[in-house]
Amino acid sequence: MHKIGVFVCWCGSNIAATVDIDRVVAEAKVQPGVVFAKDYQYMCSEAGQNIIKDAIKEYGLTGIVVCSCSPRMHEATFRKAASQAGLNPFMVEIANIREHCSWIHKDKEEGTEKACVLMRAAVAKVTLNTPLKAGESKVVKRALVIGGGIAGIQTALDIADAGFPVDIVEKNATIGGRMAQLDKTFPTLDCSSCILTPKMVEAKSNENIRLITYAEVEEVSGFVGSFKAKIRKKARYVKEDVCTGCGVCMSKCPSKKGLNEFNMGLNNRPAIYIPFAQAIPNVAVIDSTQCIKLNTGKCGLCEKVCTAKAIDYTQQDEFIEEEYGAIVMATGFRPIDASKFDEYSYSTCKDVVTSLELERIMNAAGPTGGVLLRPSDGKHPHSIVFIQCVGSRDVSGRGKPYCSKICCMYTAKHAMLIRDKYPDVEVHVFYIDVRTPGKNFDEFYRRAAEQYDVDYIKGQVGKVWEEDGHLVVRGVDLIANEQIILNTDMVVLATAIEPDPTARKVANMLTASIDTNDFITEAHPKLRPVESPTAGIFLSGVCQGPKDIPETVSQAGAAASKVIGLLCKDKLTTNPCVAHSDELLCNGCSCCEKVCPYGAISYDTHLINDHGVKETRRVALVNEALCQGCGACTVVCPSGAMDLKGFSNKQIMAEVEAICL
Amino acid sequence: MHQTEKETAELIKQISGSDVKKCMKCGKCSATCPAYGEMKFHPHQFVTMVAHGKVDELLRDGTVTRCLSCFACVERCPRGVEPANVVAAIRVLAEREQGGSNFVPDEVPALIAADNEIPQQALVSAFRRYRK
Amino acid sequence: MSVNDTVDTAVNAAAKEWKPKIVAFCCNWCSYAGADLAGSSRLSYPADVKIIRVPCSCRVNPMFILKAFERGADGVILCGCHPGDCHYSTGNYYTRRRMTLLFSMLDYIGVERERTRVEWVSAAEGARFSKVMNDFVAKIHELGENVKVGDLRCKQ
Amino acid sequence: MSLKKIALTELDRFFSAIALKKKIYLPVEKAGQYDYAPWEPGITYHPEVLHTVKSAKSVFFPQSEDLVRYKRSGLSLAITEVPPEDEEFVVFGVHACDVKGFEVLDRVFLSDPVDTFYKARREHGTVVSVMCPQPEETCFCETFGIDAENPGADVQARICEGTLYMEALTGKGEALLEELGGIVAETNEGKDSEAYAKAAEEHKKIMEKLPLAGLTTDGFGAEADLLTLFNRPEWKELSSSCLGCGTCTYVCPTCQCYDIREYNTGKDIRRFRVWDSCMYSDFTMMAHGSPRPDQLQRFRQRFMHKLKYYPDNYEGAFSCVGCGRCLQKCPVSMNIVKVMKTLGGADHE
Amino acid sequence: MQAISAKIIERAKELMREGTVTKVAGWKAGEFFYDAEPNIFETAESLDGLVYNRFCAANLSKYMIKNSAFESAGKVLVILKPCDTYSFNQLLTEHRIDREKVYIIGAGCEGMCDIDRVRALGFKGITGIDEKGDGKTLVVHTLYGDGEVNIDDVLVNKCEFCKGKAHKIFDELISDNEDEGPRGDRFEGVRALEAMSPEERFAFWQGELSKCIRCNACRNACPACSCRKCVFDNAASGVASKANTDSFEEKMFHIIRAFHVAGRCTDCGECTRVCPQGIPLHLFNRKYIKDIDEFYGTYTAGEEAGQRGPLITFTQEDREPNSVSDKGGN
Repeated sequence: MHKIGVFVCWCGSNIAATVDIDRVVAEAKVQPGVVFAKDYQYMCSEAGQNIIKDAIKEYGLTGIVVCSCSPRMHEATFRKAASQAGLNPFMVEIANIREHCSWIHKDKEEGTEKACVLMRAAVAKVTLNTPLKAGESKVVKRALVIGGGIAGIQTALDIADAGFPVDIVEKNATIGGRMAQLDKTFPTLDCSSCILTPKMVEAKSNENIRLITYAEVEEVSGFVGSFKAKIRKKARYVKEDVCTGCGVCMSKCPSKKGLNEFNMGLNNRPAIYIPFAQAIPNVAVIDSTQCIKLNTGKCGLCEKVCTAKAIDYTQQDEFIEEEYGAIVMATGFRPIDASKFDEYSYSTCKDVVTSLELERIMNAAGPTGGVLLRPSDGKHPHSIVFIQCVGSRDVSGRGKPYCSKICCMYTAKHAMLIRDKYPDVEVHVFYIDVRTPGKNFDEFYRRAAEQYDVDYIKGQVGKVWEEDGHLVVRGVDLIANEQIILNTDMVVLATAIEPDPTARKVANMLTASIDTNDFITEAHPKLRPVESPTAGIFLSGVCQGPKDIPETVSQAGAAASKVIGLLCKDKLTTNPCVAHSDELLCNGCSCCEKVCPYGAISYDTHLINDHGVKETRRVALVNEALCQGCGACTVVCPSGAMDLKGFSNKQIMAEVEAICL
Repeated sequence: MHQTEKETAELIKQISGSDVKKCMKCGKCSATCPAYGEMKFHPHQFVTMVAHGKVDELLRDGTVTRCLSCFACVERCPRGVEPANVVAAIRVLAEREQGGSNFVPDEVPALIAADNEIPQQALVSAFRRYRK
Repeated sequence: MSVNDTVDTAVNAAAKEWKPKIVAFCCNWCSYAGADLAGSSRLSYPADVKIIRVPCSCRVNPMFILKAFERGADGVILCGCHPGDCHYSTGNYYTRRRMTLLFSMLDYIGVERERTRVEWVSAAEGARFSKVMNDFVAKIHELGENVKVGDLRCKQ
Repeated sequence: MSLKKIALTELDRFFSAIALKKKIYLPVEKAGQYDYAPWEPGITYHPEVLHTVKSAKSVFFPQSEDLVRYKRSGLSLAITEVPPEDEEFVVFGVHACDVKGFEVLDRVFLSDPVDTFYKARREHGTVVSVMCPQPEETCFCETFGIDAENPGADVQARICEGTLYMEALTGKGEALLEELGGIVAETNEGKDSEAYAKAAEEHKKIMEKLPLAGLTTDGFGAEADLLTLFNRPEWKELSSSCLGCGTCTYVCPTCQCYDIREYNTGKDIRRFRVWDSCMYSDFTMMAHGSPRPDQLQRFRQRFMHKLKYYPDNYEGAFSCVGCGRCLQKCPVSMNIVKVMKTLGGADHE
Repeated sequence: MQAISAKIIERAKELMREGTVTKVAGWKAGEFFYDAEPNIFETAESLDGLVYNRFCAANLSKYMIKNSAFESAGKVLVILKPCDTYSFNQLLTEHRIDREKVYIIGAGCEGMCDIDRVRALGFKGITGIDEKGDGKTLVVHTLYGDGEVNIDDVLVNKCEFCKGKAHKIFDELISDNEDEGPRGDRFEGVRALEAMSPEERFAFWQGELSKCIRCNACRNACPACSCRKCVFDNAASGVASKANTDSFEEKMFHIIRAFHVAGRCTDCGECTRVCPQGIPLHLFNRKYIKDIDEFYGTYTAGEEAGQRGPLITFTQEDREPNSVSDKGGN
């Protein structure tokens, strides 16, 4: 005999404003099996939870329905409350009358009616729920961080500090990422390298951290607590443990045509190189596309000059297979390709540069040694035009619909630094809006405009072209309501940022969901911002959305703390909503086995007693630790032997019936 | 048919199919416009004026006839607002309006004087379009 | 008033009163979250749509869809992660084949094709979710009440 | 007793006259097959059709019918009874085998406890039988003592030379013919008229030529030894082809088993009965399983019932009427004749 | 076929005597020429009752599930016609038959006849049928006189659209005919329906399906419908039903049945052949076969054992479900 309790939440006025709570409660009371129904302002509050717990005890409820917000929000809360009151947590169903009802329907009559239907469906389902017991699975006490930028480094350091081993997999030859390329950081203008390199060194020296650079994750299987990853460590043709990073090879290498990636291709580097002076590991790598020895078999100069005998032309890609309890995505970003915006002549005029290129030009370790020079002729520019929102907030398809968040601030930084160092240089900034939320951010921007006399022009640039050895910019000043033409020496494009292209591949591998812009989706935008909906996958840095360094670092720490929280556990309770095969109905046809993405189904032949008929049959068996509960197997099973706990055929059909009443 | 200014603006939106609310006032259209200097009002202003329902002056003023229909603004607009389509819509309205001609025979001699090479075809088609 | 008038009035009244019953199956990871986002973004769609949460679109058995029609549903829509984005890697690919065949069969027996639909809606596409639902409900209104597939006993 | 007659070409008038007052069921064509259905204008009677797919029993004992309905309002349950048939109706064109089938069902449904739904239909229904047209090789009604030429029922009819001759055998039958008044003509030709008798004679001749004409019920019936028959080893081979479908049962004029089920419409719950088949694996399923878990047992059950259990219960009457439907429709051509031939005869007693 | 029949009996007796097999699945002569029933012969002597003629359409492969089950002792000989071998392979794919326990004699087939089609030509009281030597004509003896029919006019639907006369699996062949490839366009019926308006299609199916008496002959004869317990028989499944109490139930039953066998149906045609109401059930299955061929590439279930069916695989480029109505005639 069912004894169902229904609890209707007002969610303050969120639900109560468009749903007549009293009617839902009254309607609930007459549902078959319902013995108790009550409403409360905030069911999720302690007082609300106590109402539930008390009712479970007092009425001996066998199942409860909470009509409230999305189950993605508070299902866990109410399950826990039920469990504390002695009711199996899987005897709880949520009727989502907020996100799916009160928030979208303005008409109270309509909202109330729908809320009643949703409640009815949940009651119909819960009467068919069965108590489920979660299984247990192991937790491998090791974490994997994909990406070795500031986000990945910070996450790894925090996890390592808590005593857990961490592997950082970085696709480039060194860790450091985008931050290593920056000259100064806003709004304090401190040197980027100066604050990043100690962290890089710390990552290298921390005994809990293993750096796997020049490597990519190839395959991931398993699930939270025990992922298995296969990592390809690309051949760098230099023995990592032998190379001393002396750099002699670099100076002797005769092939010097490779574009220097670290300097955004503004200058060249040898075929054997260390990406930058503070690279970690400070080990050379051979660019196999440029190396004469690897391409023709001749040369071998670097091998000759290397006193440490670190060169190995025969090196092959290696594979590392490791188990991890948790995986952090810190795959970062890249600027979008500015050449799509032909009006800015980026691909035709050398003096049109992106902000990241300017960053390298301004950097002491950059191609110009930190002196501001025009890329075309190496002359000192007298005027620079900055164009903001290049590809940001652009829904035309050429750019990105979102705000890249960091451009306003770095443009202010660049403008300020240039005016500070070279007061003779005129600086104009074309902007649409200047967005500066953040501690000391607006003050920073105003300083650029007021103290450094940067010319902020509200408007956009329509065209940039080259004329008589200088650039011409035609833009509009919307405040003055005039089209203006500026002669200038350099144009700097604040290009939008986008997730690193590897993010999509990695996300698919991890079955982490991804949004239309390829940013990884968080489990909840507010309450679980550093977790992916896929258990055991965490997000750090720009892979989740545009953010600046302080935000990245704090998110990295947050992700680390979530990982630590997970790794601290000895066992994980597994999702009990898994597939289950009724051996009396099973035909043993193997269809389910073939569609299972987790290899969770196997077969066994044994004696079965089918109501007195004893037969030896081949039947399916589900490994509950491997099953993730997708239900693909349930539909290919014609006899209905395969069903999903918590979402059984009958439960779903009961919901359908209740809805279509 | 007599219309209020707001109704005319609605009509322009309808004809152009342009969603003027999408404009984020960046000015890219005006920055791009090669006929900017010829105009009293500029592309970003057309859009704003239509959005605000203040279009009478726009219709009276000859600005829209200055538009070259080069569609640079449509091409460049990051929000897909399509200012040139707004212009086209205003032109259509002007054409529809009897007597609202923007091209009178008196202007012809001056035009020919200014540019001897002006094709006759251009003048004839201009009459067909703008004179009713 | 003639008999015909009475009938017409009754028909009109029924047409006015008729509210479509629409069942939406949404996968937990993408589309249900997309529906949540539509909710938190206050992007409305008709209340005729009632959502059933399933772990993955591949959990939806054709029997559920026929069951909905049996019980008098006027439209059934199935939403899942975009192909390639399935939380379970491959679930929606199977869904795609199954539903293609099921829909083809419904079409073959003469049931209006547009009563069933599959849409891929990600967790980030609240606006799309709302749009999809608005479109679908509009389509069902166009088609009118489902009289071809359904158990008459449920309609009495 | 005098006959009434009507030309076959006039049948429409005959049907519409009856239909004015009551429903009239007759074999109706639907996508190439015939089943009993109510007559409507436009439907023609096909006298040459020997068998409907489902027998005429479906009129008195429909494949499914509601027994009772409940409705829940709030937490209380209201029960609505489904009233038994209370309107008169006519069943037309029933052949001798199906008429005999009614008797088989009557013994079951009209004896204590009486099946009120069936009884009401029997009381309100007037059966007009017709001497069957050309019998098929699958016919063996004579085995069960059926007089194919005189099928019986309330009104007995025979077609000869384009005319339907009718003879009322019961009060109900008389009343029906009475009601029709001028629609059916009185005829001076009596039953002994030449044409009327000749039609029967010719029919009889064919009946004698039927390949199954000599089939007897020897070895079955009340006298046969139940256990011996039950334990005959031949059941195994006989049943080896059986697919366990319900075709034989559903086309049979005498099978009377039904299942009771419920259907929740969401608004009310309907308890209804539907034909069941002892050939089905879930027939008489109980909590512990099926009492006849093997198809052999289920197969045996059907034929034992027809040829032994029923005769034991009803004074030797068999519950087969030799219509031959199962011979024509069994997907694997297994049937009661093969069973009778294999297990019957004096040798095995 | 007389010659083959004699050879089959001889060979079956031989195999039984030498102990290779302990039972034989074949057809046993019935009352009339046309009503041989599938039978499991357990003695060599009883094999004299085995026949193989124009009316042995029944597909014996499904019987092999039970007869090769774990507890079933000995090896069974089964006679399979070319089309039956597809079903056999499909059952092997699904692990329903133990290949080790079955000995297959592939029997040549010239097309099977349908007694219902003979009757439909107006023959009543059929007491006997002879096949003429020309292999094209049947002589029908009836209570009301004799007549002849062209075999092509009375073929079983599956033989009218024969898939080909090659056996896909066998241990030995007894056949004297060659594979001539498929006969006719088996999708013509499906195409004709597709060309109709939705209303016409609906009316067509409404008419056909309303005859359904839910006797389950189609399901129980179907080698793909070999579930130990069908969802429609399982009270716990939520869709169990025993009879069509409403017009929806037969639709539900037939659509779900077609869906459950989609990609597994070998088009053996048994469903249509056995339907007592003459419902053209193959039009469901062939629709799915045609769809699968068009959408996912030609696939023949049972072509060989161990294939991966179209519903348990996918490609990333598969068509979208909403697009199914967009397709034209081709």
